[in-house]
Amino acid sequence: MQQEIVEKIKNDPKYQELVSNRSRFAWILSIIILVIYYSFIMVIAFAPQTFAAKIAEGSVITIGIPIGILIIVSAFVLTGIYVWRANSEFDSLIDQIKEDIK
Amino acid sequence: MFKNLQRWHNRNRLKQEKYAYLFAEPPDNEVICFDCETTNINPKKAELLSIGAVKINKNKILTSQKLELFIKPRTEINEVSIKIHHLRHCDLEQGLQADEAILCFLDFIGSRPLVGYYLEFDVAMINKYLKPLLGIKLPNQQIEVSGIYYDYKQNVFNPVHVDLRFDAILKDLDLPAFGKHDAFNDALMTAMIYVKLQNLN
Amino acid sequence: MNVAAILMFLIFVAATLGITYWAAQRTKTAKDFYTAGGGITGFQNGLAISGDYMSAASFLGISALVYTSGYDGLIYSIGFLVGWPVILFLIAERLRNLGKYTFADVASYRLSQTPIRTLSAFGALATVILYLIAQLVGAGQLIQLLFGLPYWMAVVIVGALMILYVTFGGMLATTWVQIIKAILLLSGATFIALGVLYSFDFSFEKMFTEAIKVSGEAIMAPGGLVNNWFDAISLGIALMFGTAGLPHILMRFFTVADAKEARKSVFFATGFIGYFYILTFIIGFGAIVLISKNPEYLTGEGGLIGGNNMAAIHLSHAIGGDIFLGFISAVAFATILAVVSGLTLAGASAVSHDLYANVFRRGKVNEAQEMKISKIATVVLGMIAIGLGIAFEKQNIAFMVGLAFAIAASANFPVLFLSMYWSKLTTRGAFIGGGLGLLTAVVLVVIGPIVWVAILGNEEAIFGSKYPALISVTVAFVGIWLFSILDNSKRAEQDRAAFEAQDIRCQTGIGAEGAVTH
Amino acid sequence: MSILEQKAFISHIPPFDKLQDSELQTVVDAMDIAYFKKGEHLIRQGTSPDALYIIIKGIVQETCDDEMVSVYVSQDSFDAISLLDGSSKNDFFAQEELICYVLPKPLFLNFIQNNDAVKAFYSQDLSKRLNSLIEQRNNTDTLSFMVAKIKDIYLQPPVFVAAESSVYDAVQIMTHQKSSLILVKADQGIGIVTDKNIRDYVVLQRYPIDNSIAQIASYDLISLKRDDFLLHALLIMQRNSIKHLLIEQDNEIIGVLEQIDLLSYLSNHTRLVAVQIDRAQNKAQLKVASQNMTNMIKAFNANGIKIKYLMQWVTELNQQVFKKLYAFIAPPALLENSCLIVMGSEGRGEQILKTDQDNAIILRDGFVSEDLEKITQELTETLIDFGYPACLGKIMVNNEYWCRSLKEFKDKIFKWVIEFKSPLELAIFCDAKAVAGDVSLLDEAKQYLFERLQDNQAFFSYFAKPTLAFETPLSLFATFIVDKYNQNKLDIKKGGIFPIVHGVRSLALEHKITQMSTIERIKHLTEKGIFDKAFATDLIEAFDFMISLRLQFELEQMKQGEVYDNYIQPSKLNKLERDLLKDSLKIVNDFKKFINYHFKLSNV
Repeated sequence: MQQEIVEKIKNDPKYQELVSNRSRFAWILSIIILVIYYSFIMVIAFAPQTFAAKIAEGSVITIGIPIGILIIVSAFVLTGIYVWRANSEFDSLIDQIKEDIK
Repeated sequence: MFKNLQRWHNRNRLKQEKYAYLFAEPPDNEVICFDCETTNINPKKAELLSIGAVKINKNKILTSQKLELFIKPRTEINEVSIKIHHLRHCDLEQGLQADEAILCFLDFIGSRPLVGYYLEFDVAMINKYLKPLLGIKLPNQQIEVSGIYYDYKQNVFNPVHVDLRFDAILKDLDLPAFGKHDAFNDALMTAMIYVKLQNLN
Repeated sequence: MNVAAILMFLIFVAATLGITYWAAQRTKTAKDFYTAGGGITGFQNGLAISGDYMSAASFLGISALVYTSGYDGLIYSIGFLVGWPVILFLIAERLRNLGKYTFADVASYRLSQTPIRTLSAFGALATVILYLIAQLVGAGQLIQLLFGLPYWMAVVIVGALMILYVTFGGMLATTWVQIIKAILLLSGATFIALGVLYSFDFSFEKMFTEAIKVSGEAIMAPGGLVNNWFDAISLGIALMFGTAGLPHILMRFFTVADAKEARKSVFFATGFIGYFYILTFIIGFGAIVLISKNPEYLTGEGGLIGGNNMAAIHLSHAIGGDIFLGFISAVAFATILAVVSGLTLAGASAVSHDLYANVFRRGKVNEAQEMKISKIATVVLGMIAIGLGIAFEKQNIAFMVGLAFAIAASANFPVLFLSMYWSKLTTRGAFIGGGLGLLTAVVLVVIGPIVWVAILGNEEAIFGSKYPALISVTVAFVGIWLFSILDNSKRAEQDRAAFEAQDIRCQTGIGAEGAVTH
Repeated sequence: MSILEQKAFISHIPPFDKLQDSELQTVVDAMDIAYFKKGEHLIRQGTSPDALYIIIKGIVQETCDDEMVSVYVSQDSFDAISLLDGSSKNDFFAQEELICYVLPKPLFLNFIQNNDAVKAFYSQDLSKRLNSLIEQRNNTDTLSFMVAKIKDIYLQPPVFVAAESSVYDAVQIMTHQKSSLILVKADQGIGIVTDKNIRDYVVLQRYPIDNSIAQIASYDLISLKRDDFLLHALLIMQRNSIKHLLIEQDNEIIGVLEQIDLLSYLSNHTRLVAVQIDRAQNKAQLKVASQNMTNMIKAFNANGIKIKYLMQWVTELNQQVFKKLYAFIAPPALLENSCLIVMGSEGRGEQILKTDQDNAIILRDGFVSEDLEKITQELTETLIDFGYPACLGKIMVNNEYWCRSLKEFKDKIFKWVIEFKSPLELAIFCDAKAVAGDVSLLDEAKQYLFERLQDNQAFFSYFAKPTLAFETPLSLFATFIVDKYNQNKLDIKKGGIFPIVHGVRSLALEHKITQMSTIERIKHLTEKGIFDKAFATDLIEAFDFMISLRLQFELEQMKQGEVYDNYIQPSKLNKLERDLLKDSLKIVNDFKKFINYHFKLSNV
């Protein structure tokens, strides 16, 4: 498509709103997951014995196991949060931008 | 020159004068296509089992005037060859004596040129019986289809490999191949190859 | 030879293939002419994505890792999974808006075609081959175990089947195939896991206690497999960023027409995959207790018959007998076929489209020729995979998938990521940096313990770690950065100038045309 | 082919299948094998054949005065009729190299005499032939028009004058030659001066008769060859709204074809729909004309006219009907401010027998017509009355959704292209053609479509995906897959025609090709290097063949009073047709593979 449309979108305040909101949101979520994951990795790298602690007196289950499962669940939950917000808020913004340049 | 001499020599050795027609001028436009089934592929040791021949007039293969002869073998046929030509002993019980068959064959071909695939072998087979019988070899002109096919396919300026196998020729010329290998069938397919090549050249 | 199991195996393979064929060919009424793609919901597509992702290597390999190393298997599971959200947040949306299927298509949107396609083709090939080897090893051992054939023969048979399947059934690699495969695999794995838990009265405590009795305390904590900080970080990087660089996964984001459904499908896929990995963890521990002491499954020397990769398969027999063994083998086998078909197609298209058509022939080629090359490439790829599959017999297949991820993370991910996020990226920077990343990763794998020692038979590895990603990904990023900012060519100006338009299109789905591709 | 096999071969061929074994043996013993070169005649018109031929391999064509009557392939025998009659009415020659059995005439006649079964076989065949002859005769008047060439009709002799001749001199020559027109050799090419030019310039504008004739001539004439079909000439005249065509032979002008001559030639033919449409003064007359088209199509098809021309012709006529009807119904203001478009097969120009109407109206932005609803309703209903069935999907002008302003159309296009909505609608719209009103409205809409298209792979994949929606009805072993519950029929549209139409449409959209007809699109795609030439030719031929096959069955169904659908029955085809259909379906398969690869359809 032509340059004029590019300009038009670029100068659309809704576009700027979309870009900043969505980017911020996506990065925040990404950083959360990165932090969670790399904390996990760092523990394994530098203090693996941390995960060997038992979850309770007398139990054989180590703390590492529920933590691992929790990370899996957190990935699922974060994905859900993103999808929910993108499908409602961001999509309607995009629709408005499209409406303007039809 | 040399050929004529040979022919003359051959003629002189003919024992029975009634077969002089073999040396006559052949009728126009007619050739004979023929094939033999034998007990093995060494002409010195092989025995004739069957002869199939068909007349060709220009572009017409005269299947209505065909020759199909079965010969009672003098010795045991080995198993391997039975598997090839499907002629068992019992199939040939009613067959002719070899000499009778050769004479029938001569009657059929007359002085017409002979056409065949790997004709040298078939002619050698016939001669093997003919020589003691009449003292001569087949005097007919011989036309080798694989030779015509080779000339047709070969290009002087750009030599190529020519597949001369029977089935390959049939396939290349887009002729219908019919399964069973018997003498008449092979003669008929050879005839088709010949006719087609005549028209291509 | 286990006749009942073989019979079940054959029946299930035939049924699975039959069902997938039927699903792919469902005759539609005239009304459905145009709804072919749109009929798939986010849930279904989520299943399809997970079907693509849950390869036999994950199923057999991770349960085997847990079987041998206990907790460390979970590191793999988590690593494979956490790549997903990051792809969704940062990459998938933009890819979709650009409307480009492959890494090469995206990167050459504003960068120059020829170098980018060359780079991406080699990256894709290296990844695809390693991934293929992993699948072939798994399938080979499966067939070896089931039919009692020599290993090499089993690999050749599977490889030949794979080539046939891709060449003649290429059209069947559709969403429905993946959906059905995912359902079968998930239900099969669920059944095994339930069986395991049943035998411990649904008590994890009891299961772990039994496992410790067999293998010792160490399996409950990290350290068995990844025992130094370098390996841990390196593996973590490879697993997380590799997903985004895999050639055959990205495309699934396009399977549904609607962007909303597409996002939902990633959500569901994350759920399914996470669930599946938890199952493999249980299966691995179950195998420790139930089969590692059972002479029925052991060779004379005390190892598992067919190798450790077969832990889950043996377990299925221990739980459900011959019939269930046949079922699980069949599902694993069908999974392998479906995954390799997707992979081989991606690899073949890297050769035919990126290398041959765009680089070698500079676009002066028609698609009929391209298709021919693609067919040849399929066969060649298959044969390479067969050869290497025989060489890699003893390796854990999840580990090999990890290596494929390492290469994808080094060669493809940095260029893909920066092409969308960094306006100053230039063709030269991407080519040299990405090339260095790929080269580093491949070289480190070759001189590492696996290839250099285990396969080539040298005494000691030149590079001590099995996990190259930390070095190679760093090399790639630094290389791309350095050569991009040093790049003052005319092309570099063009590359940078095109960023804005590309960005707008990435954000909204509308915007400037890319470089003319055809 | 041993004797046994010869016997097996002919024992399945009627009427030999009715023979006893001993009789069969007699036949086999009497047969020879003959070889014929390509083009060689087996039987000539008027001669008496001396044998019955049974084809082993090869194709024989039967022609009558250079027109094809029939084709014989392996296992067919011919020509019993001439053997019985004593002389042949037609020529038989080898269309490709031929090997056949030759059964001598006396033997054959002997069998006919002595075997009742054989006798019955041929007498039945005879009566069938007789019937078809009578049928043929009934069609002749239309037929003769269909095959008439320009050389068959009266041409005005070309009378040339120099450019500098005066009007006076020129008119004198015209009068002298008793000609109503004269050709002028001027610098800008050949011009024509007719009575009308003289009336307009000399009488009405008082152009001096001593001035040069070149000034008042009309230029930019279209010329055709002497061997072109009249049909073609008529099409050209209609399309360009001209009344004269130059006719040339060997690059020399040999005459002028006047519309009036052409029309008077045509008006002798009772079913000349074109003329009828042209002259229709009201809806009733138009209806008659439109309904007559079907009869004409039958005649066309019976005569083996190329399907390509037939489609062109039908399209042209249909559009004339639409145009005329719109003019009858719509008030002038609406006519001026709207564009009536036809879409789908009608728009592509690939409709032969009437199928569902797919049409729409684009209104100029801001234009409001009060009676719009009433008018569109009338239009739709009249078309249904004319025999254009209603569209089940309601893609018709009386549906508000398809009768809206240009702006709203653009919105719709935006949704189709950017948001991947309703690919079916986009597909239909791709083939839109303006038939009446202001054409520029459609042009603008289409331009908008092309502007909004992006190089978005996902979009094109979605759009192209339906190409693979249906299985090609050809099994792995090259047999037809038929519907066992529906008289062993197969749906040729789903199985063959639709994939080609839609695949080609998708490629055309991707490459922004404006042509609408599938064949034209294929040609343009080939020029762009998307297909190679050989494949394009195959594709066109397969398409052509399947369309004509469908037509053949539709006509048959119509004759039986059934509703025509897209089903054909392979068992009713002769061997040649079956082979051609197989080949066509193989090409469809190749094409699907191509589309699958091109649009990466395995990924979506």
